[in-house]
Amino acid sequence: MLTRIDVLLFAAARDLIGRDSLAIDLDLPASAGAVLQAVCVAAPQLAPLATASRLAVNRSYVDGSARIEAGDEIALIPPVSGG
Amino acid sequence: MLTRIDVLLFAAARDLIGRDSLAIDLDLPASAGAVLQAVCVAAPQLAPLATASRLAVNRSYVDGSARIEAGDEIALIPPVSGG
Amino acid sequence: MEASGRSTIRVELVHSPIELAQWRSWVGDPDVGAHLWFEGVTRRTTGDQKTSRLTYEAFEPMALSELQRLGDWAVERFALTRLVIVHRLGTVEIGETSVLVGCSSPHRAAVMMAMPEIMNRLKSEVPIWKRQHDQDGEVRWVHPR
Amino acid sequence: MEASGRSTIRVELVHSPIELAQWRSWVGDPDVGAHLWFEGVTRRTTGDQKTSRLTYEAFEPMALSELQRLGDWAVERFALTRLVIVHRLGTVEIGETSVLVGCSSPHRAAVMMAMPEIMNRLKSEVPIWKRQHDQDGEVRWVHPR
Repeated sequence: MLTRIDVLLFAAARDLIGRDSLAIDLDLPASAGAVLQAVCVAAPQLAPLATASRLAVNRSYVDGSARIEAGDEIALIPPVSGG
Repeated sequence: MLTRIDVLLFAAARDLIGRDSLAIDLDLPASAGAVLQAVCVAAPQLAPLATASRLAVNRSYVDGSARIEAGDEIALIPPVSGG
Repeated sequence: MEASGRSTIRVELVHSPIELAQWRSWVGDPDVGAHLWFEGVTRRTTGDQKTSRLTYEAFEPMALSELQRLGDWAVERFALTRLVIVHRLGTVEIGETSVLVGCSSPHRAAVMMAMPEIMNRLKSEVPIWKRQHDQDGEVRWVHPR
Repeated sequence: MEASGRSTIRVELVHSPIELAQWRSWVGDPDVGAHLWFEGVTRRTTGDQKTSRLTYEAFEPMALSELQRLGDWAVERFALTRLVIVHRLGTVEIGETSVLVGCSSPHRAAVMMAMPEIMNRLKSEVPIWKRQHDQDGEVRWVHPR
Protein backbone atom coordinates (compact mmCIF):
# COMPACT_ATOMS: atom_id res chain seq x y z
CA MET A 1 0.00 0.00 0.00
CA LEU A 2 1.41 3.39 -0.97
CA THR A 3 1.93 5.94 1.74
CA ARG A 4 2.14 9.66 1.07
CA ILE A 5 5.32 11.33 2.34
CA ASP A 6 6.03 15.05 2.38
CA VAL A 7 9.69 15.70 1.73
CA LEU A 8 10.77 19.05 3.14
CA LEU A 9 12.57 21.31 0.67
CA PHE A 10 15.02 24.14 1.28
CA ALA A 11 16.96 26.81 -0.57
CA ALA A 12 17.34 26.20 -4.32
CA ALA A 13 15.33 22.95 -4.08
CA ARG A 14 12.35 24.81 -2.68
CA ASP A 15 12.68 27.55 -5.30
CA LEU A 16 12.81 24.98 -8.12
CA ILE A 17 9.52 23.48 -6.97
CA GLY A 18 7.95 26.67 -5.69
CA ARG A 19 6.78 24.97 -2.50
CA ASP A 20 8.44 24.00 0.77
CA SER A 21 7.64 20.32 0.47
CA LEU A 22 7.16 17.70 -2.20
CA ALA A 23 4.60 14.89 -1.85
CA ILE A 24 5.70 11.44 -2.97
CA ASP A 25 3.94 8.06 -2.69
CA LEU A 26 5.97 5.08 -1.52
CA ASP A 27 5.61 1.58 -0.15
CA LEU A 28 6.85 1.78 3.46
CA PRO A 29 9.18 0.86 4.96
CA ALA A 30 11.58 1.99 2.23
CA SER A 31 15.24 2.89 2.07
CA ALA A 32 16.38 6.50 2.07
CA GLY A 33 17.88 5.83 -1.35
CA ALA A 34 14.45 4.84 -2.65
CA VAL A 35 13.02 8.08 -1.28
CA LEU A 36 15.65 10.11 -3.07
CA GLN A 37 14.94 8.23 -6.27
CA ALA A 38 11.21 8.85 -5.90
CA VAL A 39 11.92 12.56 -5.45
CA CYS A 40 13.80 12.63 -8.76
CA VAL A 41 10.96 10.80 -10.53
CA ALA A 42 8.26 13.04 -9.04
CA ALA A 43 10.17 16.24 -9.85
CA PRO A 44 12.76 15.71 -12.59
CA GLN A 45 13.81 19.37 -12.42
CA LEU A 46 15.13 18.59 -8.91
CA ALA A 47 17.25 15.65 -10.03
CA PRO A 48 20.59 17.44 -10.56
CA LEU A 49 20.43 19.15 -7.17
CA ALA A 50 18.88 16.13 -5.39
CA THR A 51 21.72 13.84 -6.43
CA ALA A 52 24.16 16.27 -4.76
CA SER A 53 21.94 16.48 -1.65
CA ARG A 54 21.74 14.47 1.55
CA LEU A 55 18.60 13.15 3.17
CA ALA A 56 17.78 13.88 6.81
CA VAL A 57 15.33 11.72 8.73
CA ASN A 58 13.94 13.18 11.93
CA ARG A 59 16.57 15.93 11.71
CA SER A 60 19.61 13.69 11.39
CA TYR A 61 21.55 12.88 8.27
CA VAL A 62 21.16 9.30 7.02
CA ASP A 63 22.81 7.33 4.29
CA GLY A 64 20.99 5.62 1.43
CA SER A 65 20.43 2.37 3.29
CA ALA A 66 18.54 3.92 6.21
CA ARG A 67 15.02 2.60 6.69
CA ILE A 68 12.16 5.08 6.44
CA GLU A 69 9.01 4.36 8.43
CA ALA A 70 5.60 5.96 8.34
CA GLY A 71 5.59 9.14 10.40
CA ASP A 72 9.27 9.95 9.83
CA GLU A 73 10.08 13.55 9.01
CA ILE A 74 12.05 13.55 5.75
CA ALA A 75 14.10 16.53 4.54
CA LEU A 76 16.13 17.02 1.39
CA ILE A 77 19.30 18.89 2.38
CA PRO A 78 21.04 20.53 -0.60
CA PRO A 79 24.77 21.24 -0.21
CA VAL A 80 24.99 23.63 2.71
CA SER A 81 26.63 27.06 2.64
CA GLY A 82 26.42 28.54 6.10
CA GLY A 83 29.27 30.48 7.69
CA MET B 1 91.41 53.12 25.58
CA LEU B 2 88.51 51.80 27.63
CA THR B 3 85.07 53.25 27.03
CA ARG B 4 82.29 53.08 29.57
CA ILE B 5 79.08 51.44 28.32
CA ASP B 6 75.78 51.30 30.19
CA VAL B 7 74.01 48.02 29.45
CA LEU B 8 70.26 48.35 29.97
CA LEU B 9 68.76 45.69 32.23
CA PHE B 10 65.20 44.36 32.41
CA ALA B 11 63.04 42.00 34.44
CA ALA B 12 64.99 39.46 36.53
CA ALA B 13 68.32 40.88 35.31
CA ARG B 14 67.46 44.29 36.69
CA ASP B 15 66.22 42.78 39.95
CA LEU B 16 69.43 40.76 40.36
CA ILE B 17 71.53 43.94 40.09
CA GLY B 18 69.06 46.28 41.73
CA ARG B 19 69.54 48.90 39.00
CA ASP B 20 68.23 49.37 35.50
CA SER B 21 71.66 49.44 33.90
CA LEU B 22 75.12 47.99 34.41
CA ALA B 23 78.29 49.96 33.60
CA ILE B 24 81.10 48.06 31.91
CA ASP B 25 84.41 49.27 30.49
CA LEU B 26 85.49 48.01 27.08
CA ASP B 27 87.87 48.73 24.23
CA LEU B 28 85.64 49.86 21.33
CA PRO B 29 84.79 48.74 18.77
CA ALA B 30 84.08 45.35 20.31
CA SER B 31 81.90 42.39 19.37
CA ALA B 32 78.50 41.87 21.00
CA GLY B 33 79.89 38.60 22.35
CA ALA B 34 82.65 40.50 24.12
CA VAL B 35 80.06 42.80 25.66
CA LEU B 36 78.09 39.85 26.98
CA GLN B 37 81.27 38.34 28.41
CA ALA B 38 82.15 41.64 30.09
CA VAL B 39 78.68 41.73 31.64
CA CYS B 40 79.25 38.29 33.19
CA VAL B 41 82.65 39.35 34.55
CA ALA B 42 81.33 42.62 35.96
CA ALA B 43 78.30 40.96 37.58
CA PRO B 44 78.83 37.21 38.08
CA GLN B 45 75.37 36.86 39.63
CA LEU B 46 73.98 37.76 36.19
CA ALA B 47 75.95 35.09 34.36
CA PRO B 48 73.35 32.27 34.34
CA LEU B 49 70.61 34.56 33.06
CA ALA B 50 72.91 36.53 30.72
CA THR B 51 74.02 33.39 28.91
CA ALA B 52 70.35 32.66 28.14
CA SER B 53 69.78 36.27 27.06
CA ARG B 54 70.12 38.10 23.75
CA LEU B 55 71.78 41.43 23.17
CA ALA B 56 69.97 44.28 21.45
CA VAL B 57 71.90 47.15 19.89
CA ASN B 58 69.94 50.28 19.12
CA ARG B 59 66.73 48.32 19.76
CA SER B 60 67.42 45.45 17.38
CA TYR B 61 68.61 41.97 18.25
CA VAL B 62 72.17 41.20 17.20
CA ASP B 63 74.25 38.06 17.22
CA GLY B 64 77.59 37.68 18.98
CA SER B 65 79.66 38.87 16.03
CA ALA B 66 77.91 42.26 15.72
CA ARG B 67 80.25 45.24 16.11
CA ILE B 68 79.52 47.67 18.93
CA GLU B 69 80.56 51.28 18.48
CA ALA B 70 80.74 54.16 20.93
CA GLY B 71 77.30 55.70 21.35
CA ASP B 72 75.36 52.49 20.65
CA GLU B 73 72.48 51.74 23.00
CA ILE B 74 73.06 48.25 24.41
CA ALA B 75 70.33 46.22 26.13
CA LEU B 76 70.47 42.79 27.72
CA ILE B 77 67.21 41.01 26.79
CA PRO B 78 66.44 38.04 29.06
CA PRO B 79 64.17 35.33 27.62
CA VAL B 80 60.90 37.11 26.91
CA SER B 81 57.50 36.11 28.27
CA GLY B 82 54.92 38.45 26.81
CA GLY B 83 51.52 37.27 25.63
CA MET C 1 31.11 18.74 31.35
CA GLU C 2 28.80 20.71 33.56
CA ALA C 3 30.08 19.73 36.96
CA SER C 4 30.37 23.39 37.87
CA GLY C 5 26.71 23.99 37.10
CA ARG C 6 27.67 26.24 34.18
CA SER C 7 27.10 24.98 30.70
CA THR C 8 30.05 24.65 28.37
CA ILE C 9 28.31 25.14 25.03
CA ARG C 10 25.86 27.68 23.65
CA VAL C 11 24.46 27.58 20.14
CA GLU C 12 22.00 30.07 18.72
CA LEU C 13 20.32 31.09 15.49
CA VAL C 14 19.46 34.78 15.51
CA HIS C 15 17.63 37.18 13.22
CA SER C 16 19.34 40.39 14.34
CA PRO C 17 22.94 41.66 14.37
CA ILE C 18 25.50 39.58 16.26
CA GLU C 19 27.53 41.40 18.91
CA LEU C 20 30.73 39.67 19.96
CA ALA C 21 31.00 41.85 23.06
CA GLN C 22 27.79 40.32 24.45
CA TRP C 23 29.55 36.96 24.69
CA ARG C 24 32.92 38.02 26.07
CA SER C 25 32.14 37.42 29.73
CA TRP C 26 30.29 34.17 29.09
CA VAL C 27 33.37 32.70 27.37
CA GLY C 28 35.61 33.86 30.23
CA ASP C 29 36.62 31.71 33.19
CA PRO C 30 39.31 32.15 35.86
CA ASP C 31 41.06 29.00 34.64
CA VAL C 32 41.38 29.90 30.96
CA GLY C 33 44.34 31.70 29.45
CA ALA C 34 43.14 32.03 25.85
CA HIS C 35 40.02 33.27 24.09
CA LEU C 36 39.64 32.98 20.33
CA TRP C 37 36.88 34.56 18.26
CA PHE C 38 36.04 34.05 14.63
CA GLU C 39 33.58 36.22 12.75
CA GLY C 40 32.46 35.42 9.23
CA VAL C 41 31.29 38.63 7.57
CA THR C 42 29.65 39.46 4.28
CA ARG C 43 32.33 40.32 1.72
CA ARG C 44 31.67 42.67 -1.17
CA THR C 45 33.99 41.10 -3.71
CA THR C 46 34.21 37.47 -4.88
CA GLY C 47 36.30 37.20 -8.02
CA ASP C 48 34.60 39.45 -10.57
CA GLN C 49 31.30 39.53 -8.70
CA LYS C 50 30.23 42.42 -6.52
CA THR C 51 27.89 41.28 -3.78
CA SER C 52 25.39 43.70 -2.30
CA ARG C 53 24.20 41.44 0.54
CA LEU C 54 23.67 37.83 1.60
CA THR C 55 20.49 36.26 2.90
CA TYR C 56 20.63 33.11 4.98
CA GLU C 57 18.01 30.49 5.72
CA ALA C 58 18.17 27.32 7.79
CA PHE C 59 16.27 24.18 8.56
CA GLU C 60 16.20 25.64 12.03
CA PRO C 61 15.54 22.70 14.37
CA MET C 62 18.07 20.54 12.56
CA ALA C 63 20.61 23.37 12.28
CA LEU C 64 20.42 23.80 16.06
CA SER C 65 20.87 20.10 16.72
CA GLU C 66 23.77 19.90 14.26
CA LEU C 67 25.41 22.93 15.89
CA GLN C 68 25.01 21.30 19.29
CA ARG C 69 26.48 18.04 17.98
CA LEU C 70 29.40 19.97 16.47
CA GLY C 71 29.86 21.81 19.75
CA ASP C 72 29.86 18.58 21.78
CA TRP C 73 32.44 17.10 19.45
CA ALA C 74 34.72 20.16 19.56
CA VAL C 75 34.59 20.61 23.34
CA GLU C 76 35.46 16.95 23.83
CA ARG C 77 38.10 16.82 21.08
CA PHE C 78 39.96 20.02 22.08
CA ALA C 79 39.09 20.18 25.79
CA LEU C 80 37.54 23.62 25.43
CA THR C 81 36.31 25.37 28.54
CA ARG C 82 33.57 27.29 26.72
CA LEU C 83 32.26 27.35 23.17
CA VAL C 84 29.62 29.59 21.66
CA ILE C 85 28.39 29.42 18.08
CA VAL C 86 25.88 31.99 16.83
CA HIS C 87 24.64 32.06 13.24
CA ARG C 88 22.53 34.85 11.88
CA LEU C 89 19.61 34.22 9.49
CA GLY C 90 17.91 36.64 7.09
CA THR C 91 19.75 39.56 5.51
CA VAL C 92 23.40 40.16 6.39
CA GLU C 93 24.78 43.36 4.86
CA ILE C 94 28.38 43.87 3.77
CA GLY C 95 30.67 44.03 6.80
CA GLU C 96 28.07 42.48 9.10
CA THR C 97 28.66 39.19 10.88
CA SER C 98 26.89 36.05 9.68
CA VAL C 99 28.57 33.67 12.09
CA LEU C 100 30.40 34.10 15.39
CA VAL C 101 32.40 31.35 17.07
CA GLY C 102 34.05 32.03 20.41
CA CYS C 103 35.94 29.58 22.58
CA SER C 104 38.31 29.49 25.53
CA SER C 105 40.82 27.06 27.00
CA PRO C 106 43.66 27.05 29.51
CA HIS C 107 46.32 27.24 26.77
CA ARG C 108 46.20 28.83 23.33
CA ALA C 109 47.04 25.70 21.33
CA ALA C 110 43.59 24.20 21.97
CA VAL C 111 41.58 27.17 20.71
CA MET C 112 43.92 27.69 17.76
CA MET C 113 43.47 24.07 16.66
CA ALA C 114 39.76 24.00 17.37
CA MET C 115 38.67 27.04 15.37
CA PRO C 116 39.53 25.93 11.80
CA GLU C 117 37.99 22.52 12.44
CA ILE C 118 34.82 24.00 13.87
CA MET C 119 34.40 26.29 10.86
CA ASN C 120 35.15 23.50 8.36
CA ARG C 121 32.51 21.28 9.95
CA LEU C 122 29.99 24.06 10.32
CA LYS C 123 30.32 24.83 6.62
CA SER C 124 29.88 21.21 5.57
CA GLU C 125 27.39 19.84 8.11
CA VAL C 126 24.93 22.44 9.35
CA PRO C 127 21.78 22.91 7.23
CA ILE C 128 22.12 26.64 6.59
CA TRP C 129 22.17 28.15 3.11
CA LYS C 130 23.21 31.52 1.77
CA ARG C 131 21.75 33.38 -1.13
CA GLN C 132 24.06 35.85 -2.81
CA HIS C 133 22.54 39.10 -4.05
CA ASP C 134 24.84 40.73 -6.59
CA GLN C 135 25.02 44.43 -7.26
CA ASP C 136 23.88 43.77 -10.83
CA GLY C 137 20.62 42.35 -9.47
CA GLU C 138 21.38 38.66 -9.87
CA VAL C 139 20.35 36.45 -6.95
CA ARG C 140 21.55 32.89 -6.52
CA TRP C 141 21.72 30.19 -3.91
CA VAL C 142 25.20 29.04 -2.98
CA HIS C 143 25.33 25.23 -3.08
CA PRO C 144 28.98 24.16 -3.05
CA ARG C 145 29.53 20.82 -4.84
CA MET D 1 50.01 48.46 1.56
CA GLU D 2 48.49 51.83 2.24
CA ALA D 3 47.31 52.74 -1.22
CA SER D 4 43.85 53.43 0.19
CA GLY D 5 45.22 55.90 2.68
CA ARG D 6 44.28 53.57 5.55
CA SER D 7 47.02 51.85 7.43
CA THR D 8 47.07 48.07 7.59
CA ILE D 9 48.81 47.57 10.92
CA ARG D 10 48.38 49.02 14.39
CA VAL D 11 50.53 48.09 17.35
CA GLU D 12 50.12 49.51 20.84
CA LEU D 13 51.37 49.10 24.38
CA VAL D 14 48.74 50.19 26.88
CA HIS D 15 48.52 50.56 30.64
CA SER D 16 44.76 50.17 31.00
CA PRO D 17 42.26 47.42 30.19
CA ILE D 18 42.06 46.23 26.59
CA GLU D 19 38.64 46.33 24.96
CA LEU D 20 38.28 44.17 21.85
CA ALA D 21 35.09 45.98 20.87
CA GLN D 22 37.04 49.21 20.36
CA TRP D 23 38.93 47.59 17.50
CA ARG D 24 36.11 45.78 15.73
CA SER D 25 35.34 48.48 13.17
CA TRP D 26 39.00 49.28 12.52
CA VAL D 27 39.64 45.64 11.54
CA GLY D 28 36.58 45.60 9.28
CA ASP D 29 36.64 46.30 5.56
CA PRO D 30 34.06 45.73 2.81
CA ASP D 31 36.39 43.28 1.09
CA VAL D 32 37.10 40.98 4.02
CA GLY D 33 35.09 37.88 4.86
CA ALA D 34 36.83 36.82 8.04
CA HIS D 35 37.87 38.44 11.31
CA LEU D 36 39.86 36.53 13.91
CA TRP D 37 40.59 37.71 17.44
CA PHE D 38 42.90 36.21 20.02
CA GLU D 39 42.95 37.33 23.63
CA GLY D 40 45.56 36.11 26.08
CA VAL D 41 44.15 36.41 29.58
CA THR D 42 45.56 35.91 33.06
CA ARG D 43 44.84 32.36 34.19
CA ARG D 44 44.46 31.44 37.84
CA THR D 45 45.87 27.91 37.71
CA THR D 46 49.20 26.70 36.31
CA GLY D 47 49.91 23.16 37.45
CA ASP D 48 49.86 23.27 41.25
CA GLN D 49 50.34 27.02 41.41
CA LYS D 50 47.54 29.47 42.03
CA THR D 51 48.25 32.82 40.46
CA SER D 52 46.70 35.96 41.91
CA ARG D 53 47.80 38.33 39.11
CA LEU D 54 50.47 39.01 36.50
CA THR D 55 52.48 42.17 36.04
CA TYR D 56 54.09 42.94 32.70
CA GLU D 57 56.95 45.20 31.77
CA ALA D 58 58.58 45.94 28.44
CA PHE D 59 61.56 47.62 26.88
CA GLU D 60 58.92 49.83 25.35
CA PRO D 61 60.55 51.42 22.30
CA MET D 62 62.05 48.11 21.21
CA ALA D 63 58.84 46.19 21.96
CA LEU D 64 56.96 48.59 19.69
CA SER D 65 59.48 48.23 16.89
CA GLU D 66 59.51 44.42 17.24
CA LEU D 67 55.69 44.38 17.18
CA GLN D 68 55.73 46.50 14.05
CA ARG D 69 58.31 44.22 12.45
CA LEU D 70 56.19 41.18 13.38
CA GLY D 71 53.11 42.90 11.98
CA ASP D 72 54.85 43.76 8.71
CA TRP D 73 55.99 40.18 8.35
CA ALA D 74 52.54 38.71 9.08
CA VAL D 75 50.62 41.06 6.78
CA GLU D 76 53.01 40.26 3.95
CA ARG D 77 53.19 36.52 4.65
CA PHE D 78 49.44 35.94 5.02
CA ALA D 79 48.09 38.81 2.91
CA LEU D 80 46.10 40.21 5.83
CA THR D 81 43.87 43.20 5.21
CA ARG D 82 44.21 44.55 8.75
CA LEU D 83 46.22 43.54 11.80
CA VAL D 84 46.14 45.02 15.28
CA ILE D 85 48.30 43.91 18.19
CA VAL D 86 47.80 45.48 21.61
CA HIS D 87 49.77 44.40 24.67
CA ARG D 88 48.98 45.61 28.14
CA LEU D 89 51.70 46.50 30.67
CA GLY D 90 51.47 46.73 34.44
CA THR D 91 49.04 44.62 36.46
CA VAL D 92 46.67 42.24 34.66
CA GLU D 93 44.18 40.59 36.99
CA ILE D 94 42.75 37.09 36.51
CA GLY D 95 40.39 37.02 33.54
CA GLU D 96 41.72 40.30 32.14
CA THR D 97 43.38 40.52 28.74
CA SER D 98 47.14 40.92 28.51
CA VAL D 99 47.35 40.72 24.72
CA LEU D 100 44.85 41.21 21.92
CA VAL D 101 45.52 40.28 18.31
CA GLY D 102 42.88 40.98 15.68
CA CYS D 103 43.15 40.47 11.95
CA SER D 104 41.01 40.27 8.85
CA SER D 105 41.31 38.83 5.35
CA PRO D 106 39.07 38.01 2.39
CA HIS D 107 38.99 34.28 3.28
CA ARG D 108 39.23 32.55 6.62
CA ALA D 109 42.26 30.38 5.83
CA ALA D 110 44.62 33.37 5.99
CA VAL D 111 43.58 34.58 9.45
CA MET D 112 43.46 31.03 10.80
CA MET D 113 47.03 30.37 9.64
CA ALA D 114 48.32 33.77 10.69
CA MET D 115 47.16 33.80 14.30
CA PRO D 116 49.20 30.92 15.77
CA GLU D 117 52.33 32.18 14.00
CA ILE D 118 51.82 35.73 15.22
CA MET D 119 51.43 34.55 18.80
CA ASN D 120 54.43 32.21 18.60
CA ARG D 121 56.63 35.02 17.33
CA LEU D 122 55.24 37.55 19.77
CA LYS D 123 56.08 35.22 22.64
CA SER D 124 59.62 34.60 21.44
CA GLU D 125 60.68 37.94 19.93
CA VAL D 126 59.05 40.90 21.63
CA PRO D 127 60.88 42.26 24.73
CA ILE D 128 58.01 42.01 27.19
CA TRP D 129 58.24 40.09 30.45
CA LYS D 130 55.67 38.83 32.90
CA ARG D 131 56.02 38.50 36.62
CA GLN D 132 53.78 35.91 38.24
CA HIS D 133 52.32 36.76 41.66
CA ASP D 134 51.16 33.60 43.38
CA GLN D 135 48.38 33.45 45.92
CA ASP D 136 50.91 32.22 48.50
CA GLY D 137 52.80 35.50 48.12
CA GLU D 138 55.64 34.27 45.93
CA VAL D 139 56.59 36.57 43.05
CA ARG D 140 58.77 35.49 40.18
CA TRP D 141 59.79 36.58 36.71
CA VAL D 142 58.89 34.19 33.93
CA HIS D 143 61.92 33.62 31.70
CA PRO D 144 61.27 30.58 29.53
CA ARG D 145 64.47 28.76 28.58
